[in-house]
Amino acid sequence: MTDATSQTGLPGAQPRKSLHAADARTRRRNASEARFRFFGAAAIAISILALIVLLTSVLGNGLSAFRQTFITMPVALDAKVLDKSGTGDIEVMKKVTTIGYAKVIEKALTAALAEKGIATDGLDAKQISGLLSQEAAASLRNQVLADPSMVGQTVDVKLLANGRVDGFFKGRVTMDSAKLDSNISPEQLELALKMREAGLMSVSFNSGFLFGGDASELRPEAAGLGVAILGSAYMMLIVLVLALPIGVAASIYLEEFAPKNKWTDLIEVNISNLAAVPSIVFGILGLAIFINFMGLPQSAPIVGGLVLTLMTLPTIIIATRAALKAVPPSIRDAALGIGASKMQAITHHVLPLAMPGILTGTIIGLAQALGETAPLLLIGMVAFVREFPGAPPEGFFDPASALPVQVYNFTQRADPAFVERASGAIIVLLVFLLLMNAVAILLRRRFERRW
Amino acid sequence: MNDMRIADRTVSTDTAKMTARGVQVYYGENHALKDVDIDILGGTVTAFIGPSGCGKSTFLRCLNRMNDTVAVARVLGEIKLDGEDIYDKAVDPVTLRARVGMVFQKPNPFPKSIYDNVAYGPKIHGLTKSKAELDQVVETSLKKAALWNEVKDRLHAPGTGLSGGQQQRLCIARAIATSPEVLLMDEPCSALDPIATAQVEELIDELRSQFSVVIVTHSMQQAARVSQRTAFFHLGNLVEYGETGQIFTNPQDPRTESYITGRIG
Amino acid sequence: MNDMRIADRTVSTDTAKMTARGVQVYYGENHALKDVDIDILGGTVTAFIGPSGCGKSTFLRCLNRMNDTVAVARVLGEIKLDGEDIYDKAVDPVTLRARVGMVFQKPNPFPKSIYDNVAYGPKIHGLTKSKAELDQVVETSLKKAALWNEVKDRLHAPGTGLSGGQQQRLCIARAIATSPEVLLMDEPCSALDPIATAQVEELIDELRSQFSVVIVTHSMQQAARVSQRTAFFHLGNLVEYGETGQIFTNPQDPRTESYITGRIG
Amino acid sequence: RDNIQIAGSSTVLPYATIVAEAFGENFDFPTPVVEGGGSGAGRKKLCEGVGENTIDIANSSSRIKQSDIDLCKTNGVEEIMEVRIGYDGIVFASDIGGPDFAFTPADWYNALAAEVVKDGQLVPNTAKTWADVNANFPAQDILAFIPGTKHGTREVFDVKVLEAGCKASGAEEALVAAKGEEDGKKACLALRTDGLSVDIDGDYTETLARIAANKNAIGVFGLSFYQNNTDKLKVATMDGVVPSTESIASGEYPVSRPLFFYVKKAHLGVIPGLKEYIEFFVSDDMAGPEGPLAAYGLVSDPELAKTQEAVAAETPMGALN
Amino acid sequence: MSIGLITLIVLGLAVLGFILGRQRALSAVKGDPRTLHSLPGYYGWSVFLFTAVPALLLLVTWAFVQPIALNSHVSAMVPEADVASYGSTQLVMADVRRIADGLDAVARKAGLDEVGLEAMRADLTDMRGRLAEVGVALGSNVVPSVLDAAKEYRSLSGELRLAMSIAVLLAAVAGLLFALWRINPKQRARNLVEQFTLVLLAGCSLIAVATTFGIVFSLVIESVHFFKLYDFRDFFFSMTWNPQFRGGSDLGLWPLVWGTLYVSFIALLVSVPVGLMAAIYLSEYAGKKVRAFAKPAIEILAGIPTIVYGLFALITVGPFLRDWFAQPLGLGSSSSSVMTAGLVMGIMLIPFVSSLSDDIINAVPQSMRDGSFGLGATQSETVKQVILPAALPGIVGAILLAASRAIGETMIVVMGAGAAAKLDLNPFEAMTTVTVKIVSQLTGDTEFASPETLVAFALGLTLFCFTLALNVVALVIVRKYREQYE
Ligand SMILES: Nc1ncnc2c1ncn2[C@@H]1O[C@H](COP(=O)(O)OP(=O)(O)OP(=O)(O)O)[C@@H](O)[C@H]1O
Ligand SMILES: Nc1ncnc2c1ncn2[C@@H]1O[C@H](COP(=O)(O)OP(=O)(O)OP(=O)(O)O)[C@@H](O)[C@H]1O
Ligand SMILES: [Mg+2]
Ligand SMILES: [Mg+2]
Repeated sequence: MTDATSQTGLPGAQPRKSLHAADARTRRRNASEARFRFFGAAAIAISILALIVLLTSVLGNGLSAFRQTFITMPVALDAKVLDKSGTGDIEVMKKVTTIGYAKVIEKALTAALAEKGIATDGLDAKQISGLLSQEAAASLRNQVLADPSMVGQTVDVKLLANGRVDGFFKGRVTMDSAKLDSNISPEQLELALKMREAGLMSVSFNSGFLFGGDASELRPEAAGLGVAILGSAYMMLIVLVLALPIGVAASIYLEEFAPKNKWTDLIEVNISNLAAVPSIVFGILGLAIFINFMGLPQSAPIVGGLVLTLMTLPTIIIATRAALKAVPPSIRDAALGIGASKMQAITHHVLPLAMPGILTGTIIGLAQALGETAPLLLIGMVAFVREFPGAPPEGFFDPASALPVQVYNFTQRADPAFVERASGAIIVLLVFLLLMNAVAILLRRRFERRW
Repeated sequence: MNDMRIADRTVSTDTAKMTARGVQVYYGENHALKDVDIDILGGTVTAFIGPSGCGKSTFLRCLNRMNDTVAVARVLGEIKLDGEDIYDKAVDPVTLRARVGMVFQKPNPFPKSIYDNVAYGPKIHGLTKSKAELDQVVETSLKKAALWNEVKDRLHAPGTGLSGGQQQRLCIARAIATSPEVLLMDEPCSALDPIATAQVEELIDELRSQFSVVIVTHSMQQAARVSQRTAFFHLGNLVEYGETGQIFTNPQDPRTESYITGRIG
Repeated sequence: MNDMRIADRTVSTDTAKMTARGVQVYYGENHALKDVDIDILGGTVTAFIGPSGCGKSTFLRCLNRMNDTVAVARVLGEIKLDGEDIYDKAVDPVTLRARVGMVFQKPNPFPKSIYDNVAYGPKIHGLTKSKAELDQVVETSLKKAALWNEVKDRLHAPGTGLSGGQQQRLCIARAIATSPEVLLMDEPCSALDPIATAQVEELIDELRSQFSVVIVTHSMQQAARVSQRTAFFHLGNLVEYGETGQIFTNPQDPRTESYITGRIG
Repeated sequence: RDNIQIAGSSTVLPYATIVAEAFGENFDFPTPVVEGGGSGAGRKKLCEGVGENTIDIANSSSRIKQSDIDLCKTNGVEEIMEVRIGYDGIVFASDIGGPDFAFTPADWYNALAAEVVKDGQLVPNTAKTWADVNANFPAQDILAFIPGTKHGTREVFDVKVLEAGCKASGAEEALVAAKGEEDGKKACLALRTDGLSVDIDGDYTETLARIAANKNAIGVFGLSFYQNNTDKLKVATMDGVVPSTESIASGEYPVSRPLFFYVKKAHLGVIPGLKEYIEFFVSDDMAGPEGPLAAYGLVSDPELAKTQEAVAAETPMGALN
Repeated sequence: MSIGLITLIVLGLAVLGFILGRQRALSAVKGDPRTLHSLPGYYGWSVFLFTAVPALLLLVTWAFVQPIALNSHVSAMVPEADVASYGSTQLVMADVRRIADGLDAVARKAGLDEVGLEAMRADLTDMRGRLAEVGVALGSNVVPSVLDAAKEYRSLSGELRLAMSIAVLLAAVAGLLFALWRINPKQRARNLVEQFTLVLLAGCSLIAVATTFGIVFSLVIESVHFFKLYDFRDFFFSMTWNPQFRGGSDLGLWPLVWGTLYVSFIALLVSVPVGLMAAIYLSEYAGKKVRAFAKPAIEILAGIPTIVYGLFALITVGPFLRDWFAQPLGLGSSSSSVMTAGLVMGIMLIPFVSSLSDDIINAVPQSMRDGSFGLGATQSETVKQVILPAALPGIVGAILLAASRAIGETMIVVMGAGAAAKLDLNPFEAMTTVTVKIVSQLTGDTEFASPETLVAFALGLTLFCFTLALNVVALVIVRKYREQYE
């Protein structure tokens, strides 16, 4: 202890002051503490503010997509026009195209207006029928073909109104803008107002937006997300079924069994690199391997699912490895000490304990995959698909769309009515994401046995 | 040292249950255990004492090949159980560990029910034919571990909900449910309060009638209380090994003496 | 206990440096410390002994308000440093802790260089005016901690690269660099090997000339070796407090006696 | 496979979806799947071979290239049909609140080119406002959103506006004189890089949004897009002609281009509904001047009848000329 | 028998094997499982594996080898002259296979038997028409030799398929019997099953490697095409990016790389301080309630589709920055700029930085905090001088991950930063990034085989190498510091 014999007092030693008197330095330090704390709180505030701004803008733009303007009126289904043979033969009735139905509806609308005593001065027949969506004829035709006995009767039908009229009731279109608009005139809007007063026109919940297929640019009011939701659901199913077991198996191997050498290092770098590879590169991979090399069909959920699986796999592996690492080694020791083999120790004890972490990681990976657009652009998922895919597993090979792609798609369309639909689709996407996160939290609570 | 309560010294006359000859352990470059020769007798409690880091745990883990799970560990020398080399290629460590059970420093019950904790070993080794038989094994083991009375009404409650001492006894019950021949315990009481410690010590004394028990402890008092034979390790060497009474009252080696008189450690 | 090496019993005649009256601590519902009254003398090493979980650490952490960082902890009663209540609203725990330093069970050097580790306290408290002065403080502290000779050539090597004993001495140097008046140590040797332990013990003995030292230990031998006064805790109560020699040779309370004779704990 | 698969130009995409939708409604065949992805990618997919897992129709906003035809040949796609569906007008429009413009190609050249002729000298372009370009224009800052080079529209813009303007303003002569025949002509297409001319790689919606954010900007749009947004955009005349389906069909309005789709002949009669679809597409009900495509902004082909005949006869296209 | 059916049968046999194996193991020890080496179930599994694995492996190999062998046999049947008219043997074989499939369909539809099919003659029947009726597309009329080859192909493949079914099923049965015969109480069934599982697990971990190979492979092939058309020196060393629709483009990489780096840099400039401070606040200061609310709220930011951010950049942030900063400062009047994209991307990246850093900060042992508090440090001093340095390697990792996100982001840049490729220092100028150009060049109207399109792959490859380098750097940093401090 030769060192300690130099008993000089510490040069920094200062005369003691009372504990109660905070000196200038302490005050300064406390101020800096307060400042630091404030920066932290400010960072949180900034993040949350950004979230609120984003959410309000999405909600503000998109909520209106869930409501739609409909025209409800009686339509006389003239047998002479719709069933020329008079036999009720479906094949013959199918010969009548939507153009024929459009005429029937046009007549019915004029009649309904006349009955309610609404003046239509200055508007020609084309402008009046322009209040209706072009989808109206198609939906009426489908109804009639589904139930041919309707022909010859007068039935009450609910038909979509034109997107501009709908926009008028939602505030997107105004009288002023209509003056400049080549697709609608202020007079038509006046008429729409009168129809609404007369109860012919109303705004109500739009189930077609959630369950219908996509529609062309001529009828934004009919565009729905059904195919996209189903396509996304199929893809998520594929991702879940493939990525979860493969990811967990790979993590178990890497974390518990792999010898620690250059090769496993390489695999490790490789996996963390894959987690950071831009998603667009996975699109290129999917295009080359799954479509060109393996000959899988375009626009099919199976290809999207596979690409997203490869993309999600690293996320799941990383999360799973972290979860496995977090299981205390004492549990492994306990099992091994009783004579369980390593495999048994892992399957019986470690995996169940790591489950919450694994599931959270999986769901985060899934959520990422759900919102991914760029790789899908390259494998043909940005298609106009109106037919619903079949039931799985064949349905996996049918063309379908996906939610984020549908958003992208809507934002590219000319008609301004698609703007609210894009935001509406984002809302649906966010709801799905939130649901998945809620499930993650629930699962975590459920599995987290802090016994 | 006259005020230490020394357990009665009736040493069983069994031949050696386990024999170690020239055991050396390396952790990578670190030579943690140097040339240890020892005979663990049947029906006896053997205590390993020594300062921290001297290699007690290391040697204990050699006895049931738990060191196999440490990637950097290398074990040389020969360890025999009933005359069979346990490091032989043909020996499955899993089977070995069923015969040489282990209890750890910190109680580590599985996050399962008490019943499942005890039944786990018999299940994976297929020791029972029927549910009734399994129930029987669980009951016997818990009874042997002196825990039955405390938990018999809540066998399906989580094992982690027990107190520390109960958990440790549960771990002992779990270990003896596979009816091992040797029971290794690495500082089984260091995480327990005095009352729980006393219970576990009493238990160890009872277990000795059926198993060979090897216990690592930091507390010389504890070694004196529970063991019949004591081995003193120092810096990786087995310094002295003999009857507990003799080690504590009449150590041969100066290092042993300075340790038990509190001059080192 | 006659073969225990008892440190010389020259108790400093200073008045109490710290006084505790009626200290109670609750962790949520758990009443961890019950009505403790104690006087810590200046220039003395005070040892807290007692079985695991009896509240030694809890009380120690009350002395510099480290318990403030535990959300569930509630401290009642009165503790004074040089006659000033340290739990007073006006007291900044930060200033308090500069005067009542602490060394922990596991060496916890910061992931910085040796120099930065020691300089950390003086820097944040602004104790030095110049780099030279700071260098001086670091050197003195390391010398006092008996570490200077071992590290003077690698002051800028990471502190985590030292051996366990060196790390612990580094932590002590770090604590005394702020020139505290009281030094609290919570089982400072329990993670160290015998040689390192001996060095730290020697160091503690020397520190006593400048600081009051309070040390928690599990090893009665250690308490006997380094302390002048000993307090025995049991289940949250301060059972007995007095001169070390007296506590070890002639305990007043039966609980103290059974503990130091090894019947419990 | 029982549905028709179509891919290609995003300009043709809206028309194709309109037809596909109507086709699905009125025929027993399922609605065709129409994919965007660009003309080049569409043609490449068309030429990947014959068979179920290749597409049937490629939409294209420009004529097929010889390299595509060669690729088709190597992959066994011997015969393809070329169908011209009409014309796409390209219009110049600014925010509805802004002033009126009457452009000539030379104005655009002088506003956007890297080098212009000033007083007979070739000088770097320094025009800041439209008034600097043409004294008749208001002194509004120049800011033009033009299609990015990935777009087929850009080719039309290059040829019909920049090259024409280059010639008309006399810059071509000066450039050829300064840099030689080939480089000089190429230099006609060099745009200024000081940020007054902005390439838009996205869609017209993006251009529209950018105009909403920069009220004094002028953007390049498709006629159909403009027609759907007449309440937000004010269209400029070119060479004194107001763009409209009529003025483009008559050839008065200069900036337009034909739109095509290419059909893999081997799939005709094999993929159910393929023949019906292409006949339906070019029928008067759809592509005619009164049809929905025209309503949406397609300039119908004055020679539509010829196309209909060719489609009915399944005439494959001849060599590129 | 179809492959699916064979697989099912093999699996059925394997399940049977499982039951038999288990029983046999038990009966070998007269129902006393204690004398078995492993649990009875493991014996069952061992039989299962012996039955299924070799048989399925055989099936897969056969399914791969058969077409190759068949092709070479059948293609020899078509005379050179006919091959020449097709252009290549590959195309002939494609047609042969199509016709063979078509013949099946024709047979099914028309109810023809084998004789009827054999009798069909290419020169007598309109084969193309008949095949088209059943939905098989042919590029041209059928040549007689090709039809013969197709018939041969059809019958041969039928025979081979039968042979395959028999072989596979035999293998399964043999495996089953062998495994059953092997069973004895001493057999280490558990070790066998576990060994197999281990191989399976290792195989799964190779998928990640395979993905990388797939990426590199798919990028390299097309990149090679690109570099055949376009000099690599121009690509790597040219400072202009100016693709032309009709060729003659300048495709220099650097303007794009510069834009990418610039945008990412600004994004990190936003996200790292905010994210880090948020993480610090959440882990060191915030109460339980604030944490429970703020942490998930911030994480929602990561879930918002990037296209929403893109629109936000385009409509809100861009004009705001232009009107309040760019124009008053005289830095230009572009509403889309590096700054816009960087800011918005920074917001998107906040949760990446904050979540990861939060975890890492929480992982710093409490003893570090105790040590610092014990010396009288305030909380902020502890954070700044002890916790952050200790957590640094992890935080660097988090930041690098965020950086690779930033580099790979597409939508925000498209809408926020514009599409102008240029080398400029002014953050209020429009620029563009590599990813944006990958998408736009791949989905453009230019012909596919042109350098203007193929450049996308070269860009992709560059991007891949870039993130790879970044990751290796991250790993090295993390390793280095870990060695020092743990
Ligand atoms: N897994 C390991 N890897 C590397 N070295 C190890 C490992 N386990 C132990 N060691 C080293 O081996 C030596 C002996 O350690 P061991 O744990 O056997 O000591 P011990 O006597 O049980 O000590 P304690 O009383 O502290 O438990 C020590 O130097 C230790 O650092
Ligand atoms: N942070 C905490 N939260 C809740 N309870 C605590 C906490 N720290 C200690 N306790 C409880 O307070 C009691 C006293 O603990 P303390 O750590 O003071 O004991 P100790 O005498 O230091 O024991 P040891 O010798 O094991 O360190 C114990 O019952 C313990 O469980
Ligand atoms: Mg140990
Ligand atoms: Mg303690």
